[in-house]
Amino acid sequence: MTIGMRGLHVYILLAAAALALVFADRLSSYWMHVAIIAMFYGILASSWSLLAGYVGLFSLGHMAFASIGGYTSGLLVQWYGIPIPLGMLAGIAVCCALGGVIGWVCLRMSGPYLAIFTLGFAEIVRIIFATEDDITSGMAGLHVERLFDTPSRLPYFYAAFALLAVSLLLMGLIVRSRWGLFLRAIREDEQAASASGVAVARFRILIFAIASGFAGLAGGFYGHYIGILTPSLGGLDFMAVLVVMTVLGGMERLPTAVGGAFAVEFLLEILRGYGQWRLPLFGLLLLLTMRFARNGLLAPLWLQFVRLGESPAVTATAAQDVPQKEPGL
Amino acid sequence: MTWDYVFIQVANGAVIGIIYALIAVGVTLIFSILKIVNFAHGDLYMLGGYCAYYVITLLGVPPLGAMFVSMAVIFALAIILERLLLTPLYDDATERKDEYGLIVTFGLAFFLRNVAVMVFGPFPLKPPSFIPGVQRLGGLVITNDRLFAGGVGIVLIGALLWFMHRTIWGQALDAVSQSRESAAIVGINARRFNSVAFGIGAALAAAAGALIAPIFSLAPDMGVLPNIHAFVIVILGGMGSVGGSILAGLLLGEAENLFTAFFPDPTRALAYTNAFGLLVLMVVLVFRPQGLFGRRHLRME
Amino acid sequence: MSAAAELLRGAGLVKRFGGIVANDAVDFAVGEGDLVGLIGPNGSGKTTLINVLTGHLAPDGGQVVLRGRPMRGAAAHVYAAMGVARTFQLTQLFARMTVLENLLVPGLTRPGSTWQAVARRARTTLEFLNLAHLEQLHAKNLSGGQQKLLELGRCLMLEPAILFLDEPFAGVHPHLRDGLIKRIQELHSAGRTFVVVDHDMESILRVSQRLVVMARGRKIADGPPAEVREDQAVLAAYAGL
Amino acid sequence: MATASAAPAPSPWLVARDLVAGYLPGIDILRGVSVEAARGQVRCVLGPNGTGKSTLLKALFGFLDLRQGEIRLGGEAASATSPHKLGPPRLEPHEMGRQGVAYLPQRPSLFPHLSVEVNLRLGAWRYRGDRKRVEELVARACEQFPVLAERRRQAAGTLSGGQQRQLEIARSLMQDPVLFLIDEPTAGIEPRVTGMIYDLIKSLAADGKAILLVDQNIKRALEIADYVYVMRTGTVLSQGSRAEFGGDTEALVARWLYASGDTRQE
Repeated sequence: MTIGMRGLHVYILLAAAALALVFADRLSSYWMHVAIIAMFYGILASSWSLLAGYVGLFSLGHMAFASIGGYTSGLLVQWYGIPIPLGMLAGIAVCCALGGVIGWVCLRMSGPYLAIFTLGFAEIVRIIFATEDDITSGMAGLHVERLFDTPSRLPYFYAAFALLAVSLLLMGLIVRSRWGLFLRAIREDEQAASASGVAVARFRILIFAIASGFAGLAGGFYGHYIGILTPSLGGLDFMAVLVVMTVLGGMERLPTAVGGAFAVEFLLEILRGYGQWRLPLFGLLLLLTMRFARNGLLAPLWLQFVRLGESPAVTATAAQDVPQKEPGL
Repeated sequence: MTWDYVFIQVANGAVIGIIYALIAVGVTLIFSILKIVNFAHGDLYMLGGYCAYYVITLLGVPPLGAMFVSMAVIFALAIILERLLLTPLYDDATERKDEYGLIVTFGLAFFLRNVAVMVFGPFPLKPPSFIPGVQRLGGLVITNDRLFAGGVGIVLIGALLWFMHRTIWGQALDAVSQSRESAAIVGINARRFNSVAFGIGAALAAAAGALIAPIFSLAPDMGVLPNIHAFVIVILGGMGSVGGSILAGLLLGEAENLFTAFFPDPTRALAYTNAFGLLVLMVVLVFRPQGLFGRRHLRME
Repeated sequence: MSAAAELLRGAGLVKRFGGIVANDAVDFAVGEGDLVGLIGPNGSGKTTLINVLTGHLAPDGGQVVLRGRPMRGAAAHVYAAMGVARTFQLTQLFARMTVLENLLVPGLTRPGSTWQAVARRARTTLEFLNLAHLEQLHAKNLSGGQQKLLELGRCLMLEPAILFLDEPFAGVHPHLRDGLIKRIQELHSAGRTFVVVDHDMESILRVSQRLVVMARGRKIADGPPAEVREDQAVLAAYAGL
Repeated sequence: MATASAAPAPSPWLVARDLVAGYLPGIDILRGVSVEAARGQVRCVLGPNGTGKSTLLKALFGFLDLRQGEIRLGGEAASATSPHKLGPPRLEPHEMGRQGVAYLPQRPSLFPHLSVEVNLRLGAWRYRGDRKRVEELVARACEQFPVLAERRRQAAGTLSGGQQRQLEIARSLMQDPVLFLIDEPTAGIEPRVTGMIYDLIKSLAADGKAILLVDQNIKRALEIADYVYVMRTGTVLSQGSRAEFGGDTEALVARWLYASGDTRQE
């Protein structure tokens, strides 16, 4: 096996993160905002990849859970004056519970049916938030208390960074544990997974609850950062952007999903000169990605990156598409 | 609330139901041949509306003629899109076709919607009426456009039924949806029908868009809700049958309009009408988790 | 019937699909250490019976008793946890997971299993099946015969008391088939119980100690192969009479 | 009695040589199968299930890529219409009708929700431009199969098993095929009407059609066969005229069902 430089990519990532933290205050306020939003999307994209990429549950309700998390926290803080972190925790709890229920209800659905079901759920949530304006202020937007009492964005940057890091760490632990293996087994073949002793129903519900919880966390942070929440957060347009990000990056790995979120968010800002043409452009990019590079644009890059520190011999044996001759027993 | 109001809602419900059915029939047709749920169907409907609008305003074609032009244009566009994007679905080497069809049509919807925002602008447009004016029957007032939309919708559905049942091409289409293998055995090249089905489905959606435009006006996101409504209808009455779709379309149109009429809080009635349809969709899916899309035909394969 | 302790029993199993009765009151018992061959013409209900006996289908009538415990419609993973393993007629692997990962999944579902121990056992199993050099390959890139072996390996990782093999020899190259038979015999003499469904009568006769024959959803013969061979009802069923 | 055998031996219309094919990579279901079919003859392929009999018919009709081998129809080698395909050239199934081949799979391949008449019309799909010809063909079929004429407006799925088989044969006749590939024509059909179906197949041969029949119903199949192939695990174990296989069916069944080492062909 490899010695010494194995895991080089981890050190590079850690170094990059350290650099980002140290030099964060050099960022202009504008780009810091972009970075914070990118990290917000990073949490959403990675948790959605947990659902859609790892288990194959293509939920279109993920942004709805972000919206629910945001509104729950915002409203609880407003009504009861509880500390914001507590409100966000409550938002996460509500999302976990609701996510578990949705996961349970759609246990027998797959593919497009699950997508339609969750799409219906998301639209209902959006309609309720938009319509119950005496509670949510409807389309005018709910004013939410800000997390930090300062005009500077730096604390938000650090907070978003911490939340993303903790989320990725937790999700990474799940993915690398035996659970991650079971989840992928369910994606590949539910029947074979259950024949192998995997409690398919339990894991499907569990992963729905967990992913929704992370969406709730992201939504809660977003509300307390921006200071205003509108029902459109849970709408189809945001969901579509999330799908674009995750699929473009590569929906079957957490790092590529996050990478997709960062890349698309930054590109959206860089291409601002092209006005709204950016969105159809990304739609086109999504279609091209699906047509010609289904595993995502970043996935091959990521694989190269991971192998950086490995000796060439290992890299050769790790190539996974070498057809082999049938061996005799 | 007067009974007149209820009657108007019933009449409106019928018109909307027919338009819904027109969209849903296309979703059914595409599903029964290509085996995909088309998430971009509402956006083809939207494009159909805009296409008719520009044919009327720029070329001066009369509204009804514009509708047919729009159907032809969207038919061609749909076939191009199908050739460009959906051919991997017919390749045995493609893995996870469900996922592919889902993401591609979802992405296509996003793409078309945002192109529309750029090309047509985000603000609602309203094409001229097919027939200006209203009809009064006692206390009942209904615009000519609604009557016209309902009437043309019925004619189009009738034409589709005629095509499916009375022409050899329609029968072959039906045959392919029942069994591709059997179709090949009698010498039908089933692949050709993927394009035909996608094109016809899109053309019907385009007609619906053109018909609805003078009533509700055009907007780039106008296709989102009708698309979901089409899913409701197909799942409710579908089973891959055109007749079921029409019935379910009417049923949903009526149910929604009566829901609006009887909802206790009128300021919220309209908003919750959409939620009501969605709730129906979710409940039906819980009990029929594989959906009822094309069940009738799938069973035989 | 085997004199050994009863391991698994299906009593009066009925399974219908629409109007078709796939299993019509089938009694099927397997004793500890049995090696049962299950045969029958196409559409006689063999695969349905396996699906019912392994928890993948709930019976419409009758019940499955595993180690004296009525299963009452338990999910398949409960059966797996109780030592019931199976392969599928058309190999069902975790296609986009590596060969090693395919074996880790069932191994890690065992309570108290550690990653290291399971990985070690998985590698031993791969060596037993002569697949060790393919460990890092995605399962979808294996040949058909290798896939069948890997599926057998996945069963073994459950440390099963009983293995149901659904058409293990179908289309497998003869020399690979001989190896497969040898592996089954080795595992059997190590104390595992087998139920093997296949059309390849020669292989079935080579491995099994008891032959069960199904036709039109019913069990029509059950006994030592030599006896069943002489059974006119069996010949008639195969001759399409 | 076989009438065709009295005539001088006809040159085979179908010649298939050393076919190798399978569904999954690395698993060959057919491992070098050679069969022939001649006009006026019923040739029957027997063997235990799982040996590749149905696969053979699918491969002959183009539903399966060949890995090796060659198929000649009416003396001509199949030309490649799918250049991207691996293996020897083959035609797509939907082109086989034009080549004079009809395929009747194990489960009737009708369109169950379309009427009997529409099923027949679709059988004449290659003549769809020629309305008159289609009408003539439909009329001919109705004349030939009065049961179908009575039920021409009925959905095909509502017919009885035997009627469905008749409709399927009637539909395949719309294209005037030379060769019929027939897979278990009486599977799932009540015993009462199986005789009628075998008579029908025999009469097709008497009309000069070439029949390749795969069957589990060995006794009945042997009654109408002129020539027999016995398959086992993807190869042809033995072949010969019916006389060589006639007699004790059950002995024959027992022979290939429980055949031991001598059947191994490697």
